[in-house]
Amino acid sequence: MMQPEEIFEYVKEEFGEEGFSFSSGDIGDSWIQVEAGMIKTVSKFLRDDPKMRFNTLMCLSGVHYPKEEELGVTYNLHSTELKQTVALKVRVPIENPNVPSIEAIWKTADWHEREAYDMVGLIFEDHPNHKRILLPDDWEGHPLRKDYVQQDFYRGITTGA
Amino acid sequence: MGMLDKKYHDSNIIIVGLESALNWARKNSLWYEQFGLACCAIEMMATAASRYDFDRFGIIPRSSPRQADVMIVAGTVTMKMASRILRLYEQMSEPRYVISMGSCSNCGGPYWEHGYHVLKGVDKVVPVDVYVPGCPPRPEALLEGFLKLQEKITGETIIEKSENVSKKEQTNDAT
Amino acid sequence: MLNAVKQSWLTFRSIFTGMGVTIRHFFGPTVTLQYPDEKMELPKGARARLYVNIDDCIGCNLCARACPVNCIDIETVASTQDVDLGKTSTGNPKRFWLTRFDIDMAKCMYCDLCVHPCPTNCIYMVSEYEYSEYDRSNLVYHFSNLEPEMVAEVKDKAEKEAEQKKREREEMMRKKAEEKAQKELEAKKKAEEESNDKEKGEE
Amino acid sequence: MLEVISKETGNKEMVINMGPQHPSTHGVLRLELVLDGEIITKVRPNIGYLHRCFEKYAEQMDDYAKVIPYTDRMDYVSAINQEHGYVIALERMLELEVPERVEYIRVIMAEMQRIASHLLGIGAFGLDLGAFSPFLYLFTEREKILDIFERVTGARLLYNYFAVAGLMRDVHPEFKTDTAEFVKTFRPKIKELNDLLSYNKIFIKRTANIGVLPEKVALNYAASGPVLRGSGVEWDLRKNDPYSIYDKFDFEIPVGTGEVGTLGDCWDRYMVRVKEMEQSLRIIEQALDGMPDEGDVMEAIPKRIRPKEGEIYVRTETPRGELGYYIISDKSASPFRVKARAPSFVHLSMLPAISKGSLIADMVAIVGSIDIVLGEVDR
Repeated sequence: MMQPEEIFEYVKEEFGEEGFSFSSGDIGDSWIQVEAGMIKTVSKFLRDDPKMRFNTLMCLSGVHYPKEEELGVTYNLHSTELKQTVALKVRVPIENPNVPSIEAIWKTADWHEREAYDMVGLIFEDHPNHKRILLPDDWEGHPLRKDYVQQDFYRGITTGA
Repeated sequence: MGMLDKKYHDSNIIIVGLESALNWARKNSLWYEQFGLACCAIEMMATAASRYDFDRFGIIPRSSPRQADVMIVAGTVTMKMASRILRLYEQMSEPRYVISMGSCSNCGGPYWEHGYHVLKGVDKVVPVDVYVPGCPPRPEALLEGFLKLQEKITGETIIEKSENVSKKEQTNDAT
Repeated sequence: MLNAVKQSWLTFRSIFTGMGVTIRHFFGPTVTLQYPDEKMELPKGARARLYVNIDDCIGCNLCARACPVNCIDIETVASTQDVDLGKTSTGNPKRFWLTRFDIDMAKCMYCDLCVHPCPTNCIYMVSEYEYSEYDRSNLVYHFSNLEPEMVAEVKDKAEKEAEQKKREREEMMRKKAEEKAQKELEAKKKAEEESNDKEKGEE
Repeated sequence: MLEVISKETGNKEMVINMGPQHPSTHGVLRLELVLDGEIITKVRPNIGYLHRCFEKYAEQMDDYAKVIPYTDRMDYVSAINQEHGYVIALERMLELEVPERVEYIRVIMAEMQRIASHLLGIGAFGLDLGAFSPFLYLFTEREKILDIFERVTGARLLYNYFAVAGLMRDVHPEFKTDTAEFVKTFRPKIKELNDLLSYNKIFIKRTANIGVLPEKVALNYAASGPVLRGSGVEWDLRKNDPYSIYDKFDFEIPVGTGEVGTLGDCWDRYMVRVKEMEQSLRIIEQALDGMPDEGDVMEAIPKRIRPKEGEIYVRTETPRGELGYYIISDKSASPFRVKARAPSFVHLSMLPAISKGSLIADMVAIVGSIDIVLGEVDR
């Protein structure tokens, strides 16, 4: 069982310094920030390496950071064999929110990525079925963005009171 | 000839009798279209189960709208669901009734303020006869809603109901 | 062949053990509640409807602020000096007329969060659950016991008093400002005189 | 209904819609089934009919505590467990100590809720497959649990009972005896259920060897709870990543054995739930023994909840599996982001993988056996 710091060191050894940083808030979990382009190779490494073995993706959440004008994805990984957890983060600018899809590595990501697209408008490259999941296809806007304005009518039915 | 006049001097007796007989029959066999949507559906199931037992009132769940007299809208109606509700309602045959069960279907309930995807009250798409408050309502409260509906049916005449309906539909179209 | 016999025997056995259970239940006690005729007594503290004891309410707005759904609508008017609204049964002085205290039970989600912050325990849940309605607007409960004329009178009075107070305050402010201006003027004069004196001295 | 010619096989294929209002889909779920004759070649779950904007609401609330009633409404069948995860997340963020008595009451309530939830899940599962009496008998038992809950919390289904580092109200004096009485009367009912349903030949025929979920697929999909355990993986967060005071109790993790069919079929998942109820009873008994009589449950509740800047991912074991809350705080009084990782959401995404090649009539069994609650899928 490795702590997130050790995992970060281990990953850095493999991939080099560039594109990684390790940070944490005042409380709670710490995370490894990964550059968007590298997330797929890093994920594959984390899944297959004998010292990592992160065989499940517990959670994938899309976040909108209005101050930085960025969108983020947080991946919470867990290994049932080695019982270790780690959080990865990817931040992309809001004008160009492209993140490679990791659907091929963990199947869970399929629906979670669709949900992140639906809610905050992240675009996952190479996703096999990149469509809205919770809201109808012809819905306007991404509701979990902080500046979301609700549409007044949906197919002639008022959304207001 | 005047034979009928003499025998039935109260000329309305046949029609009134038929009406009340019809009403009596209708109110005691309220087959409902189960429209369990959310939390209230669980309480609806509990009402149909052993402790509260719907069947005592002749209330039987139906899976097809074409066999149902009353639709219980139990739970949050979302935008995606609203058009389906309308379609199912249109498939029901007259006379038809709607019971709105729980805060969510009454007026959006807890989701009335920021719920971008929640319809604020099922009465925006179909006319509602009885509103049952609660979040979720107790099974007894739902039963009480049914008793209220029975009361309503007892007071109905054939002509008035149809008038009501057409009026309601007109207002519905207008909105 | 043997297997088929065994399988059918197992099937029959499983069906009959199941039947045994149902027959045992058939002779067991009934569980159905004959609802309109007999009613279950709800336990103490059951949450079925909100009730406000309006005599005890001090109009502090804490319940409305605690409500996640914002289904409580309170409007208060400050009481004028000539009226004493008395005290609540818990001893808190009342300072506001409650011109409106509406709870929309159609929106309420019965979470009990409004009950805890109340300083006089005047808002609470009661165990009355039979209040379905034909019309949704009937589910908005008005707890304020003031008549409409009374409301108008109270508002009028409060407005007048507020205006009076405002005028008084303005008066005070003006007086203060005048005094201040006077002082400044005097100080200026003094300074001028002094400088004049100095100039004279230099000459 | 729509007929198309399959590109792969050249056969005529038919698309059938199941739901969103179908009597046996456990809520408003729409499945597009692509059929080749009676064999399912493809399933496309279509969700979102109950999307109630939970995550938006969590951000809009001006107090962390106001989110708790909304967590109830996510998985409305096991409301207590949903609250439990959320309050634990907040307690970890604020680094609060929880009084011992509170922890014991929480565990008892959570395990009772687990039983209630499984009773409903099993009852509805039986109902889908044509067994009506188990549904009625199980609901009788469930009502008993709800009676206890109503006496404690005041509500029947959605409780809003847990508070951060405390409870909204104390239990009544007869709580212990009531619960002990229930545990005593409920034990024989599990045997009755086995007689009535579990080993019923018709039921076995409809569930064994159907919807087989291999271990590897389950892990890749991050399945959890009874679905994962049904595939033979001994994984339970109460044991493997203990939260609350679960490490104090002695209980087993029931796993699927493939007793009547293949490992990981519908019957295994069903049986795990039945066995889990027994383990829950064991936990309740031990917790009742250890529960302190004295202690204020509302004392430690903080007046204002304002965590420092940071984020946390906390997971707990609900009756349906691993429920995770990913909370980001930005020092203000309202959460910056709350994401709920719902087990049913993940399990439903598995449906295309496990139902391929089965008959259309088995679809009902598969959907029932993964025991989804749409309120949690759509949030």
